[in-house]
Amino acid sequence: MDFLLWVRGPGFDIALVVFLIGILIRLLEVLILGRKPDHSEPRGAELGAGLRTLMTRTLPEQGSFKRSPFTVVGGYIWHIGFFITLFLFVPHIELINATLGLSWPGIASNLIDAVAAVTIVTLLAMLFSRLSHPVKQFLSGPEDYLTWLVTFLPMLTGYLAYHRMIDPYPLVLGLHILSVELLMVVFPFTKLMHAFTFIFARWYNGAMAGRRGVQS
Amino acid sequence: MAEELKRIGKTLGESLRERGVSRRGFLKFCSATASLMALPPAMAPAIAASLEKAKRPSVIWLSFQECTGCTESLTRSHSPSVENLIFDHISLDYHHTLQVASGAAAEAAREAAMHENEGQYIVVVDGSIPLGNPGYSAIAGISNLQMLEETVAGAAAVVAVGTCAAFGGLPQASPNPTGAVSVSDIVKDKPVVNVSGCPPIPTVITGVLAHFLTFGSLPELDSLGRPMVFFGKSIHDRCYRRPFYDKGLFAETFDDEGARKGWCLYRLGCKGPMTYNACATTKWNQGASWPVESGHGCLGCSEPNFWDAGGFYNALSIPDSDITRQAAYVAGAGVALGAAAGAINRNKQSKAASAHETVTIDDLDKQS
Amino acid sequence: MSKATIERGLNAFREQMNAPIASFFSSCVNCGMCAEACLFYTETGDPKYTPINKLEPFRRVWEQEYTLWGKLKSLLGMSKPVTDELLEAWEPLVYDACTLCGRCSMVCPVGNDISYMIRRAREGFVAAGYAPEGIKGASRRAITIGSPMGVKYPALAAQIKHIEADTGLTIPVDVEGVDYMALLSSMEIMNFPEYMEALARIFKQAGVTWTISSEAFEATNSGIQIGSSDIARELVNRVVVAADKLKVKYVISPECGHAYTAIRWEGPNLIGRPYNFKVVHILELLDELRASGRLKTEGMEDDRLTFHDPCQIVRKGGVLEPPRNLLNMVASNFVDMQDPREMNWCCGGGGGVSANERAEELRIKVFKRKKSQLDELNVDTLVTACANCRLIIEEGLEEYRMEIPVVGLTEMIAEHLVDEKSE
Amino acid sequence: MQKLRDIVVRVEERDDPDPVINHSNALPIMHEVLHGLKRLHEKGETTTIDLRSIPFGPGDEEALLRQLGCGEISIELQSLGKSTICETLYPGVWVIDHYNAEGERIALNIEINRVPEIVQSQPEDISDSIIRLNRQLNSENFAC
Repeated sequence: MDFLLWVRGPGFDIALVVFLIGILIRLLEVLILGRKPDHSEPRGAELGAGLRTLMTRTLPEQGSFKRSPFTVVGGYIWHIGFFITLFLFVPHIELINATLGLSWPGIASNLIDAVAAVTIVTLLAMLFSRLSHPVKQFLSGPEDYLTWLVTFLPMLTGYLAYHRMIDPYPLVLGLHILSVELLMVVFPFTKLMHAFTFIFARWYNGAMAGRRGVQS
Repeated sequence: MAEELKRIGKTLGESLRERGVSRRGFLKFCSATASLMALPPAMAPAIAASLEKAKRPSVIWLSFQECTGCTESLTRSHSPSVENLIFDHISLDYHHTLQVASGAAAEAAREAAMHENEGQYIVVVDGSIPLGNPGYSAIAGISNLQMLEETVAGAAAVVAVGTCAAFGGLPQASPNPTGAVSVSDIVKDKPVVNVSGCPPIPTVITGVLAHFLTFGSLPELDSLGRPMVFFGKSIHDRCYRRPFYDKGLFAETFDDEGARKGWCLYRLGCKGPMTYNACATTKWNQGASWPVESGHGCLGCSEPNFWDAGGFYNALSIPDSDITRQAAYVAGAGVALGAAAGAINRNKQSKAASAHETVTIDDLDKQS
Repeated sequence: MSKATIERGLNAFREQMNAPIASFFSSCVNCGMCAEACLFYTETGDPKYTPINKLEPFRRVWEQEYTLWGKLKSLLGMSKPVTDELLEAWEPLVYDACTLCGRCSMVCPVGNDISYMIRRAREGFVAAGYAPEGIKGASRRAITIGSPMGVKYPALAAQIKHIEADTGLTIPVDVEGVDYMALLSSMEIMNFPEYMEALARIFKQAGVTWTISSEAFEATNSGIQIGSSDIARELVNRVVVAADKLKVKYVISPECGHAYTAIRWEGPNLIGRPYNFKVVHILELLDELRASGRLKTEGMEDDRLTFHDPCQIVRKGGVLEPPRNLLNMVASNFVDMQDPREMNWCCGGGGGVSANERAEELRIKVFKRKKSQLDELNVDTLVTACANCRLIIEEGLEEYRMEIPVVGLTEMIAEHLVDEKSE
Repeated sequence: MQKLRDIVVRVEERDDPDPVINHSNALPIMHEVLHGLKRLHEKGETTTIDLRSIPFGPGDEEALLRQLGCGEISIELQSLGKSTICETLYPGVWVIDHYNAEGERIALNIEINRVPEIVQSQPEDISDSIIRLNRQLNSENFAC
């Protein structure tokens, strides 16, 4: 119980500070770099193409889907599953409501439970794929496994907490919150930042291609 | 009758029969006792066999930093009933609120009971023990700590009744001015049963005593020293409103449609998911109702530190601090730091540009 | 005395850093999907050819010098430095195993424009002295002689004379005040002079006034390939000066991929200002003539033929519709390859790879991608619009003993021009 | 989050009776009763369900008892207070309701048995009967 109070109190405060400051630093240190004005005569407008790419990259290019179906499908399942459990589980909505004052209806918790189970299995499969696929295995370093772990732990502990598989409940709930705090602390310093920077990345990609008249 | 029993030292079975209670009545009693102890009805015959031979134990009840709510719960909420029968068969030798004797005579009764039942009596404690100034709470000039240590020395077991005795409770809440601690913080060499709750459910107190009376042993305990039969499952798991939680149907305010329809109170701060107690089945006031049934969320009173666990009306998943304001400050700091980090990067970029030396075709080979 | 040092390389990396690149590096999650878009990986199966891996030295500079966390890690001695050894080890990945085709940039789920990053990473490599001998030589020849293949104006003049004698057409040189100034690639001068002849015939028919500059006829730009903006600027500047001098309204980029990127997209940024003229690709111009009815053709090719989309012209140049519009004028049996247009697979020789002898073996190996695309189609003729692609494909086809003639689209149009004499 | 103090107190006119909310917690007990009956019929095993250990919502217990209904037999026991023992509409299913001397319910069980255990005369009580009857017959002022 002391542990739960710590993770809900000082622990969460620390995590929130690191998370928010870290993210803002990371975003600003990217954006303030800027880019030089392009003097070439544009063939198309940057804005529309950039925004379009921001949306269209959510769907895989057909050939890539055929060549790496597992990465694509697995990526979809776990991202969507993660967002469903994160944003549609009522206790989480309450937390967001308390922080940001935004609230929306949740979905049935046994549905969340099923989604969480699928997500956990998919994350394990993704790890297996990272360890075994020649390209992913070659590219992956400690950071990749760290980010996997800090993403996986909240899902796992959340599942254990929901099913009360660890006794007593305040302990497992505390572990769940702690794992989320770990994710929050690790977030700004790792490639988890892609959750924000992908917006710029896609926009720049689409804008630069759009200027040349290509929808990337 | 208690006096009489004490004198003859009869078993419970004998004494009931002497009072003209038939075997059928005894079976009824056993069935009620099984229900009281939250044991399966199938245990009734075993209970009968044990109760038949049970002897009345001596009980010493110590009250420290408490509000007497626990005693009130035990004595007032129920008029005489099965529990009363049980109490007829335990010897409550010391309870400074209930006993007739006072002053030196009362203390003498306590010492006599300890002496006569050396190694066999049960100590029930309600209230926390101050470790700060002993004057914060003393009885007959004896500090709570001293009295507890003295009394427990010859006890068979200790039952900490109420959250104050079990976990420190209200006196221990921040900033804990008296240095209050729980019974189990002091008593390390005797079995301690925590019957937490603020107050605890009366039938749970009597259920534990009944268990000791019936089987001569303490019930199975959870990791916080509470009897599993009563504290093994959370309020949430046994709550009749649980199906609404699972369906995602929540009362948003205390007077909305959801509240009227009896939907889940999670969003109104119900601490049921992290609270282990028997309210949902045992209920209160002779099974009339219980907090959630009356439309108010569980406060989590049977859990350690429940006073300090955040607002009663904040959903369980919300951290304690004022995160909105905190987040605003932090975001401000983040923007400032981010702007600084960006400026440093920008500076590096332009310094590199001014340090640029033109690459000519004479510069293509590696400098040797 | 060369000044190429690791310090200069690192400075160049720092200078190249900007918000897009920082966004790209921040966003990569090592999902590996770019590998599947890269023919160097798909044809070798070697994970080191994964596009994003080619950027490791650049990524380290970004992490260690442009992120707070990376700076902290460097202070604590937790990061691996960018050394001469690292650049030496990565040089073959950056120059031999990347054609800057940009296919990976089209598939990255987080939107990283990897070929953009490699183009910029090459600035660091070349400044530190790590570029392949072949491209270094080409750059030196381009600067000193005027053309990477060492073609001087007299050689061009001889070709012009030859064509004029053969066909009776006039090829204008250094004519001031005309609308268009045509650029040529060395390959077109030496290997495919048919292109010049085609221009002369088409322009004559369409009534386009044009000229070639004797001072700046070369379209190719080795500076872009080696990745040195300084060298590229000097080469672009020659064209700009000549075009300004001849007061032309348009400069025509020829059937050469990277030449189009250099003059059309990078050029204004290299000289730091917009041009006084417009740049059009020859296919764009032809399509415009077609649309306005000034380009008249007769007869149709009934061969089964397909079009190889040159990466720099189509995917990275935006000349998407003109090739097919023009083909439809003259071909009745046109089929697209699998993954056509902006998703086409590179011939394997772009981005300076064709000038890099060291890369030849690998280049032949990855040509299997184009080969299998062609095998599926079973075509009689392959049309393209880049002299470099054309040469690389011809070599590849020969290597794999495939007998498919490769022709330039402009020539093919010229062959179908309505014969003025018969009019 | 609405705080308690934010809620305006107002008195509402109630023209509709309490809304009937079915918490459906009686349904699983009905299923358990069915299984108990099958066990009794096939193997002769008896089952007792302590209804006070079931997390009923308001109205659930009433709904269950209403469903079970009252059958042919109803027995009243007077020992340490009143107890009522009723066979339900489903023979073999008995509702046993124990009260103490003060009229407070101390146990509420469903027993699935041919005859509830507590209805049968107990050996101890029978032997007690023998003694008492003997004593009675042998006493001088016995008259019949």
